[in-house]
Amino acid sequence: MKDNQKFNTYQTPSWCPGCGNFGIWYALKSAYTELGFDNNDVCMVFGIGCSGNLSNFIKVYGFHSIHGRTLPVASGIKLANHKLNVVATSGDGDGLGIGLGHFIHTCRRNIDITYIIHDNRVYGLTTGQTSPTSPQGFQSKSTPFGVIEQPINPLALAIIQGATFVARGYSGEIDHLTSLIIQAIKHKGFAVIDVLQPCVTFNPNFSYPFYNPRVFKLEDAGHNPEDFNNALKYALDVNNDKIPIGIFYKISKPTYEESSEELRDKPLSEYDISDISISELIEEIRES
Amino acid sequence: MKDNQKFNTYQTPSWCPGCGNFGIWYALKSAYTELGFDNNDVCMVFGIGCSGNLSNFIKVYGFHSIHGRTLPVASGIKLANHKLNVVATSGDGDGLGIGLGHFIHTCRRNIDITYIIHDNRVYGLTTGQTSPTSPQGFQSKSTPFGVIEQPINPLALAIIQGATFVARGYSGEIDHLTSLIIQAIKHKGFAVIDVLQPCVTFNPNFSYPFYNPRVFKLEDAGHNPEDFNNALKYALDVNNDKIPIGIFYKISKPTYEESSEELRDKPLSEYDISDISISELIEEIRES
Amino acid sequence: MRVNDLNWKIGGEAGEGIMVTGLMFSKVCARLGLEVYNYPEYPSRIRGGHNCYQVRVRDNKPVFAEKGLDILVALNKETIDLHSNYVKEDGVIIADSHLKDYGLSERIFYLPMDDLALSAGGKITKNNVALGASFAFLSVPVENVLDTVRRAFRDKGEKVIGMNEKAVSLGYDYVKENFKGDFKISLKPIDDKKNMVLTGNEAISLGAIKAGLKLYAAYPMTPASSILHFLAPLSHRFKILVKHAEDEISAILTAIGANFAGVRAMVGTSGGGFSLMSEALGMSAITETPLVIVECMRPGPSTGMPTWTDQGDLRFIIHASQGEFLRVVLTPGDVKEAYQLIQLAFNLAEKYQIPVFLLSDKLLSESSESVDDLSGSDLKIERGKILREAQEGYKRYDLSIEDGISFRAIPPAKNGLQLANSDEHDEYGLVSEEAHIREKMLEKRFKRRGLIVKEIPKPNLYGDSDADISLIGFGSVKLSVLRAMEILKEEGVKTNFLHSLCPHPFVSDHYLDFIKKAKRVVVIENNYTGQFAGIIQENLCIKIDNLILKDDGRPFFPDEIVEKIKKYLRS
Amino acid sequence: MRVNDLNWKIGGEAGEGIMVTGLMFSKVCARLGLEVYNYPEYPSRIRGGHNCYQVRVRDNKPVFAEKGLDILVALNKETIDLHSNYVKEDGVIIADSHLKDYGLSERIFYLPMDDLALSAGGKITKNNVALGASFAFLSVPVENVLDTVRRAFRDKGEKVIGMNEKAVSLGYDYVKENFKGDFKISLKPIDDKKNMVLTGNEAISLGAIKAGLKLYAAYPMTPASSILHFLAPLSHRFKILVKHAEDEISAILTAIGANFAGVRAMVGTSGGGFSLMSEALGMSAITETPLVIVECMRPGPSTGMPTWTDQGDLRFIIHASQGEFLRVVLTPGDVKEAYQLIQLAFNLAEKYQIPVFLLSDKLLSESSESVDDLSGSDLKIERGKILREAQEGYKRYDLSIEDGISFRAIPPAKNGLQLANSDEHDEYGLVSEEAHIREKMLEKRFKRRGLIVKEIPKPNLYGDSDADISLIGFGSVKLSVLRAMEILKEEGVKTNFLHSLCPHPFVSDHYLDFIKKAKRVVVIENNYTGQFAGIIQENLCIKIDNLILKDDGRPFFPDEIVEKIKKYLRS
Ligand SMILES: Cc1ncc(C[n+]2csc(CCOP(=O)(O)OP(=O)(O)O)c2C)c(N)n1
Ligand SMILES: Cc1ncc(C[n+]2csc(CCOP(=O)(O)OP(=O)(O)O)c2C)c(N)n1
Ligand code: SF4
Ligand code: SF4
Ligand SMILES: [Mg+2]
Ligand SMILES: [Mg+2]
Repeated sequence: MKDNQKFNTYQTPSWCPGCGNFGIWYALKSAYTELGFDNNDVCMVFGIGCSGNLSNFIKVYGFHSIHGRTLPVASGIKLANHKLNVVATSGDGDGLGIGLGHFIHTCRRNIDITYIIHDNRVYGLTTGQTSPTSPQGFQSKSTPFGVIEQPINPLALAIIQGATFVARGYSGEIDHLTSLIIQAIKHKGFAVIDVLQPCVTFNPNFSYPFYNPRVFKLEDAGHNPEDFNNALKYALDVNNDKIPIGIFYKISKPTYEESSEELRDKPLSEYDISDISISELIEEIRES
Repeated sequence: MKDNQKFNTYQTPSWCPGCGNFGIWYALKSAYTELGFDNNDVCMVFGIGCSGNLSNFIKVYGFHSIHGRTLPVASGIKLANHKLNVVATSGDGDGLGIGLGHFIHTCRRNIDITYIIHDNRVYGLTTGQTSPTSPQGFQSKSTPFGVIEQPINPLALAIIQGATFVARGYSGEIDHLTSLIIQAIKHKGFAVIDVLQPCVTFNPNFSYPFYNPRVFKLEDAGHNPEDFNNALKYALDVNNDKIPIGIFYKISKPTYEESSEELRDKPLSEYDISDISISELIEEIRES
Repeated sequence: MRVNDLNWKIGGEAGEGIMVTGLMFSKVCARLGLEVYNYPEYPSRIRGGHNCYQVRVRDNKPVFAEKGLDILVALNKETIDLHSNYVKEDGVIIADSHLKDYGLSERIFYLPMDDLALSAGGKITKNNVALGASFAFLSVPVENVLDTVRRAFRDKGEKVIGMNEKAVSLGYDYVKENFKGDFKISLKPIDDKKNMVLTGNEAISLGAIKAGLKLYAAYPMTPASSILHFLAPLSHRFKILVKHAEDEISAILTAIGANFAGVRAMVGTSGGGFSLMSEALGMSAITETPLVIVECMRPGPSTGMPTWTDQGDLRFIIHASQGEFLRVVLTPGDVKEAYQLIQLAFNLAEKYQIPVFLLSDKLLSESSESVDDLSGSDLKIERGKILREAQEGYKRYDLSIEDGISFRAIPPAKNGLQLANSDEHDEYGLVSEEAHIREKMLEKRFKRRGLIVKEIPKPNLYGDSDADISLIGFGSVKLSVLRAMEILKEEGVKTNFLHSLCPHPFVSDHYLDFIKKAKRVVVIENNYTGQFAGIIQENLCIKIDNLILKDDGRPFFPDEIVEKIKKYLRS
Repeated sequence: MRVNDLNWKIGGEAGEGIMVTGLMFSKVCARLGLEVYNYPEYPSRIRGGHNCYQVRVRDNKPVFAEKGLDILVALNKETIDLHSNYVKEDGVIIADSHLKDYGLSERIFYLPMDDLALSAGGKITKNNVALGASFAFLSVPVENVLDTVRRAFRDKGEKVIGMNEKAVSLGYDYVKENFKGDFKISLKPIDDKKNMVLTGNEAISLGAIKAGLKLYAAYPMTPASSILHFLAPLSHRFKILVKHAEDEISAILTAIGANFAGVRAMVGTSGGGFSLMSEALGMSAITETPLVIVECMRPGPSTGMPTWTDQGDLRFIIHASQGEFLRVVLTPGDVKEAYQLIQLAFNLAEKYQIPVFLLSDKLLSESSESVDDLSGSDLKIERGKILREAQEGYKRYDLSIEDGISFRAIPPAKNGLQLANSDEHDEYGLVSEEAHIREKMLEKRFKRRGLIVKEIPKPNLYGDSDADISLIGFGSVKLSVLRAMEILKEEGVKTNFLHSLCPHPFVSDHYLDFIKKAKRVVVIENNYTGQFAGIIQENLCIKIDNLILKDDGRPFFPDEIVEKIKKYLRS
């Protein structure tokens, strides 16, 4: 873990002791280290929430966007310079509540971005309201009588709407998570990792004692990530006491960038724009 | 169809001749008639688009909302007075593009609203851009080189995220559509009908000649709408030349209103608010 | 010996329960019949940052947080670093004993908080040790403190109550035994008075319940979230549907739908959330559907400083959404005004079928004040032209009605059919693009301005008629200004203050006289550009030469205002 | 005989190809070297409503749609009902023969459009019959018309071209043979001139391409959609990623991300879409990421009147988003200005690292004008402080830089690490809530105002120095006002006009002198409340007593302005 230091900023993480965000932080730094990244080799985009506070603790190119909007910003960065490694992260409220539309539309695009959901099943930074992944009946500041809604199923949504790498990680299993992040970054296409991230302060029931005995690794269960039906089955099987982590689904499909002729030659950001000629176009218009 | 007249306004529909919206318009009026509705027995909410122009042609309580936002308005109306029959309609861009987040979050709530998607797989009113249900490769004003994205699958999304009545209709089969609408209105819970609606002007490839030979009725195929897996299988099977219409999925679950204790006694709109006392609450605060 | 004149502050790390302790401190004082003002500061994270909570106690209003401290309770070193400068000559710092190592100033009284807490039953009671200790300095009987602690932990079971009581007593006794100096401030009860303590957001919530709120839709956002937290547990009791929506767009549209269906519905948010609501705002206007929006400002742009205060959204609120339409912006200056103006907001929204804003900010929304009684501020419910039954021939947007306000029939009223249409429309609500209809509908919607301006609250005038300096401000600057004026008066400086409760629509008559008579006008605002001054200039065409502005996330402290005013007088 | 002075209009049902025919008419004229202005009107639906297209032709600019018509081509009865009143004494109505049954006025020339079209090869060529007929009245050689028709159908194959040519000829010949009167207007070519015809949106798109646009993100919305339609097919050719995003929120954030990554990116929308963008606007400001926003106004509030024109969003644009920050609003008055100002927008956005608006409206965006040459309007690309490589010790938000504008290092520049943070932040971009940092960052962001105001375009002054009436306006009112001034001058009324190209930031010096010298100031705006007048009042504290306002979705016609001005002179 020594080398990881270079990815630290001068600020110390302000998360609560025991917060699952620490695990994600470690795993990200380890993944970057193992990938041999320099600080400028990756550009991260963050949302607003406890998850987004990560932006201050990890030394890479960063964009701390507004609440719910990491993916559009990340897409803009990727499209402007598709040579960049772009890693986006969101909270569950951020990415699956207010930002749900962007999530699904980004899946449809299969743009080459790694997307990490800090899924603590609660709104942390705003001090404990329900989130779209909170279980039914969850009592919170905004739902003192319990949540009525069925939770969002991010993995199932991603699988059916076109993401080409869909995984679940757990911040209590840092090495496993690190490996998922590495694979996701290496994957060409939209790679989603929903990370079970304990919020010890506002959602203590879904903390380490809950997850530790329940998680198991899909790779150990012999799951073939190219099997769409089985991937979806695992994703939909939410009432089981066993919680799979690992890669649910992974296939190879052309990315948005690959399908965009205008990006073929080189990234847009590498074009010299100092002297663009439109006179031919003007003449065509004049003659039309 | 004579009785349906009472649901006409003084305005004549301005849709293009042959537009699939006519079929939806007829079916809605027939459904209301068959249900024995008076004009004030239903409250409809519309989005912005060719679909939304329906608001001017159907004489019921109406709310012509902004683009993409029919469901929140419909939910507000239903929660304020859950005795009202609330029917919401959207275009595919409206409801599945800009409004996608609301759609899925409304599914999660299972609120007792009937939701009709006028799915012409194109942006009609803005004169022919791609929509989230346009097929890959679709050439439109905004995608002259073809759509890259995988289309949105509204039925699969609805099924996995909690809608309790999920159907597909076709505006070329008005009687069948009428029957679906009737069943959807009778259903207690969130009822989604995705209607294949030809846009003869901007999407002529997906018009009657395309659909007529392809559609078949699920009820004829012996599908049991309570079978989640089979429903999902039908919904996901998009590359097939046979297009199922009918009820994909239908189950019984408590609605949002039923689960809301504050709505138990009577609709909120029926409370007299002229003299609400908070003095006891104040005293509790003083003593706290 | 000073009686009932205290400025107390507690500081520590986020997550250490600073807020709860501060609030308990103030409640003890309020129950003595004293006036308190509580000002909390905390960072936008759950742990690790610095929190502090200041309680100003006086005999009478105005009361507002001031800089000079009489007692500073320091749970950590940062508190001393940040705030000890402000401790007055005769003040005291109550610090945890482990801070001794730092060799700090002499005015420190070391309290073995951790040790005492442990003997009370757990480290977690540490704050209550400090609480007890504080009141020992102030000669308040320990029973008063215990009473409040008991109430605070009421629902936590006997064991927890016992622990915390013990902690209070231990802290109290420790001071009584070990403090050798004599402390110059004491708190004495005021006969027959027993105040409660309310934040602005609590007052807004209470006012809304009183006004018949039936649906509250919101997406959490500091500093508006506490309205959601306050209302949600009361939803069953008062039959209010409280909806944590998927985003602010959904929240406002749900509220509009509910208003359309005949209930009073409200949304609450801060600037970022309101940005997302701005499209729907115009829909409320063109469909003439009433709507109440609470906007609690914090410093922008963008995410900005989520837990700090600011008055930078005024112009945005006034001009938000495409096109042009009427709206009202109410800006309470204190808790009682908040309670009353939210009720007025509902009345105006329904009578004039327009969106009405209650514009607050972190300072007003999250600070708390002692309040004796609210009932005097209640308004009669006025629902305007609302119909549960309609006549044949009913037209929702009837153009023949003189004042422009046509009747709202509520579904499913027979004959009340209508289309609430975001498109420009005819008298039934059906779309129309004809020039003359457009003109008439626009006029219809603006016509009611004449009636509205008669009903919006006049600014309140405070202070001397022959003032050397005449201040103008809106909203939450009020209490600080009033306190500053008092200090200035003691120093022989005469000031007056016109406090606007409704900066928009701007009624020139409400300000003109004051400004014309003033020797020197100073506009005071908690923002960078002086937005309200701009509004005054726009409407009155009188140049405002003097501005007192602040935009670092902190409110004006009376001392700062005093200083600035004196500088003006010297210049 | 009047030469080169014509006002032609065609009307029919939506979906009948009115727009295409109108455009072809104007292209024939433009190719003669004449100046044209095309004003289309259509409802917000695909079929069934009334469409019309007006072409004003003159020798010289200014040229703008006027009310009195010389030729009205009526494809349906509604056209006659709506517009025949405006046909001049010596004008003519070319109507389809089937309208004979209605027994209309004498000035009608019945053209058997359907019959001739059928003999040309199909009913669909009907409009070209009318086109040919129109030019027969105007003594334009048929070859000129055929040339334009050929170009228009170039990609449709020989058969279609042949049909349409035939239709033109049949219409042309029919008039030559059957029109017995003598028509008093003719169009004569101007030597060596050949104009093209461009809409405002085309000019904006062309200017953006010229300025190095690399990413355009948008969600379709009238009247901005045609920018998307224009750019999308050019995306491969000019290496521009054109993204039809899932909504406007995504569009603006994608553009901000792209700007951050070092390309020039732009969004285009109308007021409703901009409402949704308002939250992200502030993020562009606080992160100091350049951004160009094209906002094409239409009448609000809300969905309003989607296909009509309005200037009601000015204040909204200026104040949108929570908190306070700099932005620039550019308001071109015609096609050439649009082409130039969009280029300026990119330069300003990058040099000052701020959001810059190009504010248009349906009138400017969708009307078209003859343009000779654009190249004279090109601006040099200025990208400001942009770094592809950075030194060690680089700080993105370096506070030590005098003018407040620190260097933008573009990823993946080594040493250029930074956090673009929507939270208030320190010099590296990391979050900070400290008062003094907040103050300095706010100041940093506002400091550049001084430089910006030196660079924003001065308003243009038109007309007489000793005017009786001095007009002020912004944006698209320009051409109508200029034409009105010409008419007034002919009638001996002296006027002048200060046309603002940048109403915000408002530079007092640009207006003060003009207003002070004016005998009588009149502000003219296409909105209800006179927003620009309010801005003038706010900044100059000079009361604007006279306003010419219009807000029915239609632009000002010169004749209306003339009338209003004359009324002022009489009063
Ligand atoms: C538009 C908008 N609405 C609301 C907020 C307030 N807000 C900040 S963080 C947050 C939710 C945090 O929950 P989540 O996304 O799950 O992240 P966590 O804190 O749990 O990591 C909210 C609602 C905001 N910043 N912007
Ligand atoms: C916020 C916003 N953005 C854009 C528009 C413009 N707009 C009107 S209708 C429409 C799309 C219509 O497509 P769809 O929803 O599929 O409906 P259809 O016309 O096909 O029935 C758009 C983008 C708008 N009214 N509001
Ligand atoms: S509140 Fe929850 S998510 Fe936020 S830092 Fe604390 S433990 Fe982590
Ligand atoms: S454009 Fe398409 S959807 Fe719209 S009215 Fe015409 S056929 Fe129907
Ligand atoms: Mg969360
Ligand atoms: Mg559509």
